[in-house]
Parts: sequence; structure tokens; C-alpha cells
Amino acid sequence: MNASDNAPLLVVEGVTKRFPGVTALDKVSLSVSKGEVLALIGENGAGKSTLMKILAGVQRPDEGAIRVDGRDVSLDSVQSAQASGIALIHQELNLSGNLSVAANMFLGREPLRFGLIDTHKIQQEAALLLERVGLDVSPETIVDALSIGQQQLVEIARALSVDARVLIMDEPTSSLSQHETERLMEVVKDLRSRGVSIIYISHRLGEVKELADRVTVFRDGKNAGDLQRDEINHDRMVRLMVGRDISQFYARTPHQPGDIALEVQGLRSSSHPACELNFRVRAHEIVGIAGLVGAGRTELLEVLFGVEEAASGTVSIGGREVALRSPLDAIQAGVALVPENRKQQGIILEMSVRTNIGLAGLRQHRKKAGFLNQGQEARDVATMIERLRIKTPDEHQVTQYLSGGNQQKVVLGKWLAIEPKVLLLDEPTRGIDVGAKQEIYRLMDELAKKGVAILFVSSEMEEILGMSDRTLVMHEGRITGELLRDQLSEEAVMQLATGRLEAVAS
Amino acid sequence: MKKNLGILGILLVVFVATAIGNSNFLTAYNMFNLLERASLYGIIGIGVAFVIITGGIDLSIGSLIGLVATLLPFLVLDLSLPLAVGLIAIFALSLCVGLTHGVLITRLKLQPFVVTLCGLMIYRGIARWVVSDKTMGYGNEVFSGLKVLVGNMSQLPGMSGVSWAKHVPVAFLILLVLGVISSVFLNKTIYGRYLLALGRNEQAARFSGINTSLMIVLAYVICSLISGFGGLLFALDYGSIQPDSFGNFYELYAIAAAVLGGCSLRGGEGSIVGIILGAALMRLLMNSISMLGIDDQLEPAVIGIVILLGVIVDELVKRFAARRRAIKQAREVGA
Amino acid sequence: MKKNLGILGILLVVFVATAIGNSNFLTAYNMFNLLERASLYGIIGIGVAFVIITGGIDLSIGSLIGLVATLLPFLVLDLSLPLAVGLIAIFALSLCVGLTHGVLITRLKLQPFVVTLCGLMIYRGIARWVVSDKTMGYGNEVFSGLKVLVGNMSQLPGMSGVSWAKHVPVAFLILLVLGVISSVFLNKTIYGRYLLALGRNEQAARFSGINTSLMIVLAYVICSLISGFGGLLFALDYGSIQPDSFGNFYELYAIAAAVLGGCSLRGGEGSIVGIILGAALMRLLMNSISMLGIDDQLEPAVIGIVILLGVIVDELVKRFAARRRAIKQAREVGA
Amino acid sequence: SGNRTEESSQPKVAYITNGIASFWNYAERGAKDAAEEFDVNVNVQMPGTNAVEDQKRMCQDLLAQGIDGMAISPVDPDNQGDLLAEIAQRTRLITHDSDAPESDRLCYIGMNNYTAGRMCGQLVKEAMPEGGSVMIFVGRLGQANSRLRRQGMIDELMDREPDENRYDEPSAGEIKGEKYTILDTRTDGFDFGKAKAQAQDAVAKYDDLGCMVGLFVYNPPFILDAVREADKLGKIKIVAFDEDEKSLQGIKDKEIYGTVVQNPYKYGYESVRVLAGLARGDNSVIPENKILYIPARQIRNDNVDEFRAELDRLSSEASADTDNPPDAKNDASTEKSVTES
Ligand SMILES: Nc1ncnc2c1ncn2[C@@H]1O[C@H](COP(=O)(O)OP(=O)(O)OP(=O)(O)O)[C@@H](O)[C@H]1O
Ligand SMILES: Nc1ncnc2c1ncn2[C@@H]1O[C@H](COP(=O)(O)OP(=O)(O)OP(=O)(O)O)[C@@H](O)[C@H]1O
Ligand SMILES: [Mg+2]
Ligand SMILES: [Mg+2]
Repeated sequence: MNASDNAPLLVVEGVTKRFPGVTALDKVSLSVSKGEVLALIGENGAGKSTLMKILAGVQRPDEGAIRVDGRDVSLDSVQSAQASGIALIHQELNLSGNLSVAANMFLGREPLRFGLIDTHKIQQEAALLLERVGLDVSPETIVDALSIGQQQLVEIARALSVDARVLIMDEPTSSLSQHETERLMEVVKDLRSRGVSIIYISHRLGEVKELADRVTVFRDGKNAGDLQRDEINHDRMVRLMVGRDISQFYARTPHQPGDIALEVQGLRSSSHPACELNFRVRAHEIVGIAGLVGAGRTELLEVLFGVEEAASGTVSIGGREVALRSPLDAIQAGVALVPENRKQQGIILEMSVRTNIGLAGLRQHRKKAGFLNQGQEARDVATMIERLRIKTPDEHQVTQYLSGGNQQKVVLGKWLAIEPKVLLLDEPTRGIDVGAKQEIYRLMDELAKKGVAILFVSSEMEEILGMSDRTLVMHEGRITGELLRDQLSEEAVMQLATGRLEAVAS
Repeated sequence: MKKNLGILGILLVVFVATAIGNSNFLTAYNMFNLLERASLYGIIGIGVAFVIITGGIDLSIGSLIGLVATLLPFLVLDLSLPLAVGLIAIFALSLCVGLTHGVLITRLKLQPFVVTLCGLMIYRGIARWVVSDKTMGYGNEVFSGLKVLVGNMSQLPGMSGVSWAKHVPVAFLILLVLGVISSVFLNKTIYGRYLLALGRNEQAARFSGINTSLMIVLAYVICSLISGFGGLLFALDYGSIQPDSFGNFYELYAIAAAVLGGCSLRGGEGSIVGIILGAALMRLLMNSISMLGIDDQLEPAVIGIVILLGVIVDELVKRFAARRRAIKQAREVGA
Repeated sequence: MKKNLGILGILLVVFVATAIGNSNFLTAYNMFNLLERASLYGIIGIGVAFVIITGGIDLSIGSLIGLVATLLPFLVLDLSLPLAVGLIAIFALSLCVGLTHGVLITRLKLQPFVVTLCGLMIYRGIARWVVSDKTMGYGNEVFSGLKVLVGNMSQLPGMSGVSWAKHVPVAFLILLVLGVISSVFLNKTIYGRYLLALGRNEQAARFSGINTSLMIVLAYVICSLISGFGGLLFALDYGSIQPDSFGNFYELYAIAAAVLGGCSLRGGEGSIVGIILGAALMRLLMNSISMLGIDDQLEPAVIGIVILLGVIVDELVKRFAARRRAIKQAREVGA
Repeated sequence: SGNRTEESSQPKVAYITNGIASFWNYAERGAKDAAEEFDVNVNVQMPGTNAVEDQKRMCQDLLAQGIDGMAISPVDPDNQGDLLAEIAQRTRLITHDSDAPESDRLCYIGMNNYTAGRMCGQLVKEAMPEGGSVMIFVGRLGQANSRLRRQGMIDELMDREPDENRYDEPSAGEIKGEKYTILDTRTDGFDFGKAKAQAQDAVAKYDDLGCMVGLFVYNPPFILDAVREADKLGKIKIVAFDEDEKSLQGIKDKEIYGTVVQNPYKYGYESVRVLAGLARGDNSVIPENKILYIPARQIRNDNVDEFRAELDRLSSEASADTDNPPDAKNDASTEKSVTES
């Protein structure tokens, strides 16, 4: 044991939490000292967020004790958690889109002047905090106008504005790129030096390695072990999390590029109408798109999928020019999109695994007069559950109750069932644990082998480096460069992504 | 199914209580009337269910019923058009109404509540204006053929000898046929699946390649067509149409039946059986209030209270079931 | 603000057109009447806005108005209670109604549409039952003091000499005061901020430590209290109450005013000025229809069409603005 | 009401109105008084906004319970033939307030709304002998009684031959006669706010408005308010219908010229009396021509006190619940048939 002169600030002991159908937490324990960064890791559905929600007073435990400063506390409301000095950045975005950035940051804690909200003060303080996290927008901007990554930064800035003793960050970087992530690391280290305790949850083990003073691992709602600072390394963490070694993380086999599957010429999107995009993706090829938050990557994929209409330009699939006015057009042309915002665009949370996986294929397999082909649906779904190793009690389970990784696999399964020619993936491993990540990489590889052209957006540098045959880098709506496999390096990507270097190559 | 048990229970309790309270309740005459009313309201309840399933709402049903019921005699008697033309006209009108609602809601992204609230006013105004508030009647010979629709089943071809046919309204048959078709449509065709999916999460449905706009328009068209047809049945049954009030509040009855029957106004949920039970319960209640000699003035209050109790019980049952499931599981895990 | 320009525009166009069409439109007498009506409906529009901002709805307003208006004379005249007791009773009742709605919606998670639809029926039934459908009147001496509320401002203490006071209804003053208070409440206090926040994303608000249930209950209580107060004003103004119909459809007028004024039924948006303009536009339209001699029967249609046009124009303007912004931005970037 | 021990032998009769209005509250009182006097059980029911539907449902439910007689004021006698036939087939049917001569009703009690309308027209003529313009206000035109009332009034002012089937569409614009012009007919659908607004708007709109006529019980008080507020009392004549207290006070104060009153109390009373007789096998209660004529009356300033006294007597007796029924039979003239100049 390392000699830590600090008594633990926050102690969780024997906490159990049951949901209908699952025991999310089974007598878990954890502690964090003053000025310590504790990383909490575990597979999807291990119960990390559940415990954090309990600490934030959002949910109540069924059993167990929570102590702050050695005293038992009952965290039965957000206010009581705040009173105990605990603040949480939720895994899912929790902003009121109709309010301004500043209003969101101080929601529930508005400073008053003569009994009315002190708007001026709010704006001022918000501006400072936004600068600290590196978000370059006005505090008066309405949140709806921000991209997901930008919203995540707002969430972080908000948590900083709380004078918390324990700051919990539940996957704060899942939508952030390297650039913003680095900035966040600095912020966290700064907080630590000021004596704030931090519980940091992430599936990006590189970040964990860099930040954590100690690591606590959950598996299936139970404690699976702790790692002290000097014991922290990638393999150990993985072993504790999944209970086995994962070797050869990026399962990539070299592919011979085939015919042009996707060709984009003179494409202008409506929010970046000044930037013209030209590129092509061949069959068997995996092309990554890197860039900073808000670079317009999501928007590009949405144009290619017919969600947003292009302002001008042409898109050809398999050599044929297609008009993409709706996702249906894109699907009929052989394009599929695994969207960034899983819960809003990817799956229907209240419906079963089977309905979700079957949804895209219904049209193809329909019988006469539009009757469902239930036999075909059942076969497809069974195949996908097996092939993608989706962890679910049965096909009728409501997707809401699956872990994030398994939900992501459901979205993938939906598209694999209709065998697309071009697969668009937007942050395919966002919020997904290492095990599932590996499986998704394996799948991408397998699909490429079969001739699918894959275009994927990722904010995770390792993923870009590990998976892409070729990388496009975007900055403020334009493609600033193309990096072939042998040109690919963290350095090169970062330079293009921050616009420091406009590539001369066309 | 389980969801419908609650309302079925209430229905049975009220039924038995009324039967005990008044021996005349179970007479063939009363049962026929009750069945007829439940069927008519059940039909428009099914119509609005399609819209509710998409997460929308249609407040214009009552006014559309008023308009259709007013126009048919106007076209056929005042303008002397052939009956067939009149019928085609009112169905075409219903279709256009649904189409307009759907297009405004999907293309212009207007809120269903607002669009159909305006519809409520507009169709009522048109109905009143076209005939200058004059009462319209279905007493004319021309309509006698159509009246079979609101008669008893013995008037149907080949049924005159069947003994029970006299005691069953044709409207009930219509309800059954419509119910079966709707059930099959919702649960066995891809379009039904699409409606349920987009009712839950339109964006995800669109991202799955569903032409959600088209499906929503379809739902409004179905709703308006069924409402128009329902309007025809109501008009034939009551015979006299006052353009300024005929059909007033029917949309609320239809929506209440759908909600009682387990449709969520948030969309994505709906059971045809439930809706029929919901409509039946409301009509039964009104009949029971008469039969048991409860103050007439209290009628709306009684109905309101029963609907409220219905949804409260429904909610509590759901919670109880969830808790029991959790406890059971905890025990299994513990064991 | 920009949002209200559209409706302000329509308002002005209708106003000017009517003034040109009939020279009597601008008489002090007509202006007074118009102002009075717009104020009364504006008041209940503000009430329902609180609920709409939370993403809810209140369909029971009209029935509550009917109940309150019926009960006051019943308590004061039939039961001979003092006026003060009667007033306290109706406000206590309004408060309880709002509380009940709020609790059912937050604790039992029932849908606002359903809860208040049941309220619509229940309060109507109670109003009818309590007085057995008897017409109630406010002609009695007892109420003459209260009638100042629906008179002109010269009747207010210290205003008798002021020349313009005769031409301004007290109700308008009430509307202004209520409007200012509501505006400040919504935009400058934390409670207003909380309502707006939870209207769009309840979970986010809850996670921010806001007691969203309490806030929602508060919104329903405010709505019911304002409705009850509005009911009193309506009753005093009309003087005669028919328990079965008094206030029918007023909730729709209130909701329509709120929607016209830029409230989104999806919650989180609302402008008090807009609501007042919305209510004024509807009353102006009705007055114009009378003044211009347009067919009475067409009135609902005209109102429906104007509301629909209002929201369509609103939507198109929004889109146009968005597109222009995009183009402008593109030019800046391109330059 | 009624004696418990006799419950089983006590005939059960029903009295159905065509809507909910204070007018019908008087009728209800008459029906209940008669029920007590003639020892029957009466069930009074008033349909709501969807009057046709409600009437059908109420009648059917009553028929299902088994009753010995029913008095109904059909909303739309021309088109409710099926329902009336159904009732006539299952029990003793009489009509009141609004007749359905084509049906198998045993008797009609009341008067004719068309005739009442003409009487109202006469009042307008008296109020405005040199002629002038007239506005009509009415709750709804959809029901037969209001349509007939309005038509009778118009026909009287236009000096036309009686024809109950005539309908001057309100949207057809002004109706011009030799001396009188009907400017417009405004409806309010029982929305009191609208009723008041319609009256105010009319006062504001026309500079030379001669007379305002309110055909539903609540219309005249709103008209009176509007005219008073605009300081046009005396300039604009007012003619009322029915006996709202404010209308009567207005007549007394010479602010309203006059009103036409029916006798709803007697509608109720007589209906139940006849049904009670029929239920006990006494067919003599039905006059030869099957019409029990209860005349409408014109009330002007000269007889308003007398009429109010009569009303007061009714209500005080009703509230005191005395055994003495009001002097009802005297006015019910069974000998005359319904032709009125
Ligand atoms: N409200 C709920 N109802 C039912 N089950 C739930 C609920 N919330 C979480 N669960 C279940 O509890 C388990 C733990 O979930 P939790 O969100 O804590 O996992 P996690 O460790 O945060 O996973 P991830 O890395 O995917 O975020 C999962 O099986 C999840 O499906
Ligand atoms: N609804 C919207 N309204 C206005 N601007 C928007 C909207 N959505 C996105 N944007 C803007 O468009 C730009 C591109 O956003 P996009 O989501 O495509 O970026 P991204 O590269 O995918 O970044 P992220 O990783 O944050 O999703 C951003 O600058 C963002 O502010
Ligand atoms: Mg989590
Ligand atoms: Mg993105």
C-alpha cells in the first residue's frame, strides 16, 4: 500500500442497486481521497454510471452506505449531493436546448440580484469557464445550435462552475477529439492540484493511464479489483475488465482496394456552403475522417445519407450518380449510416432488439401487400445476435435495458442485415468498452474484406491510426488533407485538424 | 393484452352492477342500443388511434363528422346530385382533409394539435355556412338504402331468417371488420410496424429508411377517412343534423376511448381491442347512469372520473408489476 | 420579439382593413368593447401559457371557469354565505384543482392531456349537478362591488376625474399588471428559468438539482388560479351563467392565443406579449367579422384559417431567416 | 317525490326537453308539480349540445326501463321520425313545445313557435310603427323552434302569408320589406361571451339601427346592456322573447318594448297531467283535435306587473311546496285550434 496521508474523502461501501431485470450493482465499494484522480473502468453495463448517479443523488441505492468525511450521508436528491460537494458530468448530455449556454451552465444555481437572475454575472463567469475548456462560442449562444462535442464541452464547463470537492466525470471525452481531450487533461490536473477529488470514467484507456492515481475496476456490477498508480497499464486494465487478455487490438488485415464505391464531387453542405468537398472511397477500403469537434464530419455523413440535402455537388454510388433526398434514397442506393447520436437516431429505445434489428430490412423482405415476413426477420435477427455477440437475454429484450456497447451492436446489426455497399460510421465506438470495440473493429475488417466500402468518423486518434487505410482530415468544414497509411501519424493528423497546415496534396 | 385486462375488469363490474340494479338492463332492446352506440364510437376511436400511434392527435374529428353529415344531404337533396356522387364527394373530402393535415404536419412541421385545432374550427364554419345553419335530414327515401348500415343484421342479404341477426346491429359487424383489418394492418404489415416505430422515435425511424412523412400522412388520411365514414353512420343513425353542433366533442370521446384502451398520447403504443373496450365502457357508463337513475347532470363527471380511475389503476398496476418483477428476480439472484 | 412581429403584422392589417371597411369600428364604444374582450381572453391565455411552457396542456380551463362562475352565486345567493367566503372558496377550489392536476401529472406520471380532459368532464358535471342546470345570475346587489373589475377605469378610486379613464376597461389594467408580473416571473426569476428549462428537457433540469415536480405543480396551480380568476371576470361581465355551457371551448381559445403568440406545445417557449397579441387578434377577428357583415356562420372558419396562416407564416419566416443566415455566413466565409 | 308504498303501481312517465335552458327549468317545475298532484313518477331529462343524439339516447334508455308515457319536444321533428315511431311503438307519446304532426303522437301540448314569432313581429311593429331596420339575435338556428320563431317574425314584418316551411337564409343578406328591413341574424351557439359581443358589435356597427330582437331567453339582457352602455336607450328599440327577469325589469323600466312569453310551466304541468291520465286509461284528457293549446302571450309595460306577480306566485309556491297547484287549468284552452292572425 502506498502511504497516503489523506483519509478517504468519499467512501462507498456495499452498494447494491437493482433494476427490473438486472442487478446493476452488487455490493460494490470504492473510495477516493482528497486531491486524487480515481479512474473507474469496466465493460459496458458494469454499473459505473449507475453508481455515479447514486452519488449525484439522481438515483437511490437499494442497500449500502456512502460516507463523506467519514460521516454517513443520505444522497436522496441532487441538492443533497451538491451540499455534500459532489458534482457529476453525466454520460449523456443533459442540457436544455432552448436556453443559452450561460443559462445552462448556471441552471439551478443562478446568482441573484434583487431577487432576480443576475444575467450579467452569469454571462461573465460563463465566458471565463468556456475559455478554460477551450470552447470558442459566445455564452449567449442557444445550445441547440451547438454540435454534440461542443455541448459536451458546455457540460464540462458547467461542472467546473460548481465548487465541487468531488467531481465525477462520466465519459467526458466520448465526443471529443484529441485536441479538446488534451485541454481537458490539463483542466483535470489543475483541479487535482487544487485538492479537488475526481472520479474519472472512460473507455479510452490511454487517458486513464495518463491521469489516474488509482484505478478501480467493475465487472458485472461487482468490484473486480484495484490498480495503484504504478500498476496501471493497458493489459492489466483490460484483464481486470474483461477477465481475459485482448491481444491484437486493431484487427486489420491489408485489403486490395476495388472499384470506386463512393464518389463525392463538388459537394457543399448547407452549413458550410463555402467549402467544396471532393473524395472517393473504393470497395474493400476503410477510410477514416479525423478532425476537431465541430469540424463538420457528422454533417458530411448526414449529407451522404440523405438526412440533410446538399447545397450543390454530386454523389455517385457504385459509379451511378444518385440523388439523396432522404435516408431511404441512400439505403436504396446501398448506403448505411451508424449515427453518432445512438439513442436519438440509431435505435428505438422502447422497442425490442428484434424490432430494431429488423427495421431496416422490413421493406426488402416484405411479402405481398406489405405483410411482414416474420420468418425472415427472425432468422436475420438470430444471425445478427450470434454474429455480433450481442449480449441480451433474448431477442424480445427492450433495447433500453442493454448496455451502450450492445446497443451499438444492435445498430450495426440493423445495417448488416441489409448488406450495404457503403457503410458510414459516425464515432462507431463512442462510449463502448474495449471488448466491444475490438469486436467492432473485427467486424469492420471483415466487412471490408467482403467488399464493403467503409467511411468512418472518429475523434479517437488511436482508432484513426489503427483502423484506416486512408485518412481524410477536416477542419472547419473543409478537407484539409488526405493521409495514406504510410503518411499517417498523430502529428500529421493534428496539424491538419487544427488548420495549421493546409496540405498541398489534392 | 394484460393492459386491456384492467379496463375489461371495470367494464364487467359496471355491467354486472347495472344488470343487478335494473332488470331491464339486459333486455334485447337495451343491449341492441348499447351495442350500436359502442360500435359507432368504437369506429371513430379506431380512426384516431392511427394518428395517436404516430404521436399526433386529431382534434378535428367532430367537426369533420359534422361537415360530412351536413354535406351529404346538401349535395343529394339541395343540389339534386345522385347519391353515389354525394358519397364519393364526402369520402374524397375526408381524404383531402387527412392529406392536408398530414402535409401541413410533415412538410411545414406544424404541430398536430394546432393544425387539427384549426381544422376543428374551419370545418365547422364551412358546414354551417354551406347550408346557412339549416337543419339537414336523412328522412328522404334516397337514403333508405344506406340506412341498412345502422339497422340490424337481419336486413342484410341472406340473413333474414337467422334468429340472432335481429338483435345485432350492422354497425357492430362493421366495427368487427374494421377492428380486424386495423389489427392486422398494425401488427402484421410493415406499414403498421413503421407507424409504431416512428411513433416512438421518428428520427431513428427516418434513419432506418422509413419514409416517415409519408407514413404520417397515411395515418392522418386513414383517420379522416374513418371519421368521415363514422360521420355518415352517425348521421344515418340520428337522422337529423344540426350543422352547428353535430359531432361536437366527438374527438374527445374518440381520444378518450383510445387512451382508456391503452394508447399513449406520446405515440408508439396502441391496441385495437383496447380502444373498442374503451369506447364500450364509455357508452356503457352513460347507459348505466340512465338505468340506475343517477342524476343526469352528473354524467360528464362520472365519465371523467372513470377514465381517470382507469388510467390511474393502469399506472399503478404497471408499477406494481415492475416492483414484483424486481423482487422476484432479487430472490432468484439471492437463491 | 421577432416572432411577435408576424402576428403584430396580421393584427395591424386586420385592424386597418376593418377600420376602412366600417367607419364605426374606431368609435370609443367599439374600442372599449374590443379591449375588454381581448383582456379577458388574454388573461386566461397567460394562465395556460405557464402550463404550455412546461410542455403540458390544460383542457379543463373552460369547465373550471364554468364551475367557478356557477359556484359563486350558488354559495352567496343560494347558501347565503358572505361574499368574502364565496370568493375564498372559489379561489381555494381553483388552487385545489391545479394542485390535483399537478400531483397526478408528476407523482403518477399521468399525461396532462388525459388528466385535464377528465377535468374538463368532471368540473362540468359538478357545476351542472350542484345547481341542477339552473341558470345563475350576477344581477344581485351583492356583486355590484365586484363589478368594478369589469367596468371602466373611471370607477377606480381617484380616477373619476381622469378623462381617458372612461374609455379604458379595468380588465385591461388587470391584463397589463398580470402580463408584467408574468413576464418578469418567466424571464427574470429562477422559477421562470426553471419552467423554461424543464419544459424542454425535464431530466436535465432535474439533474441540475431543480425540483421539477414542484415546478410543474406550481405551473398547474398558477394556470388554475388565473383561470378561476378569469372565470370570475367573465361571469361578472356576462352576468348570467348557464352551468352546462358557460366557458365551453374557452380552453381552446386560450391555447390558440398562446400558440398564435409563439408558445410551442412541445414546451420551453413562450412570450407573454405574444399571447396577449394572440388573444387580441382573435377577438379583433370576431369583431371585424361583425363589423364587416361577414356571414356569422363563417366565423369559426375565418378564425381557424387566420390561426393556421399565422403559424404557417411564422414557420416560413423562421425558415427563410435560417436560410438567409446560412447564405450570409457562407458569403462571409467565402470572402 | 311520491309515496313509497305505491311505488309499484305509480305510473312512470318521462318529460324530455330539447335543450338545457332556464326556460325548461320552469317546465320541469310544472312537470314535478303535476307529478305530485296526479301521483305519477316523472323523469325530466334535458339533452345537451348534441341535442339530437342525446334525445335519442335518453329516449331509448327510458324506453328500455319501461315507462308509461313520454312527452318530448323534438329538436327536429321533420327528421326524427324514426325515433318518434320507436317511442310511439313502445309507449304513449305526446309532444310538447314543438309538434310532430306526422308522427303517431297522441296529442300536442303547447303552441306554435312560428305563431309566437309572428307575435314577436307584432311587437316590433308596435315598437317601431314608422318602420326601420331590425337585427335578430338567436342562440342557434339549427333547432326547429328557433328557426320557426325567427321565420314567423320575419314573415310578420314582411306581411307575408303564414308558411312554416319558408326559410330566409341568414347568409342571404338583408331582407327588405315595405317598411321594415332585417339587417342580419347573428348566432352565438350559447356562448354568452359571444352573445354579448354580437349585441355590442351590432350597436357599434349601425348608426341607424331601429330595433334589436333577442329570440333566446339570454339574448335580450345582453342587448339591453349593450344599448345602455352605448347610451342609445330609446333610440334603439328592444323586443325580447321569453321571461328572463332582466327582460321583464327592462319592460317595466320602458327600456324594452315587450316580450313574447310562452308558458313553460304549463307545458310541463299539462304534459304530465295528460300522461298521467293516459297511463290510467283515461283518454278523455286528450282533446278532439289532439292539440292542447297553450297560448303565448305578449307582455308589454301595461301587463308586466301582473305577469311578474304570476311568476312570483309560481316560484313561491314551488319553494313552499304547498299542496295547491297553481291555477293551471284555467288558461289551458282546449277549444281553440292554432290559427292566429
Ligand atoms: N433505469 C434503468 N432501468 C433498468 N436497467 C438499467 C437502468 N439503468 C441502467 N440499467 C442497467 O444497469 C446496468 C448497469 O448500467 P450502467 O449504465 O451503470 O453501466 P455502465 O457501466 O455505465 O456502462 P457504459 O460503459 O455502457 O456506460 C446495465 O445492465 C443497464 O442496462
Ligand atoms: N443544428 C445546428 N444548428 C446550427 N449549427 C449547427 C447545428 N448542428 C451543427 N452545427 C454546426 O455545424 C458544425 C459542424 O458540426 P458537426 O456536428 O458536423 O461537427 P463534427 O465534426 O461531427 O463534430 P462533433 O464531433 O462535435 O459532432 C459545427 O460548427 C456546429 O456548430
Ligand atoms: Mg455509463
Ligand atoms: Mg460528430
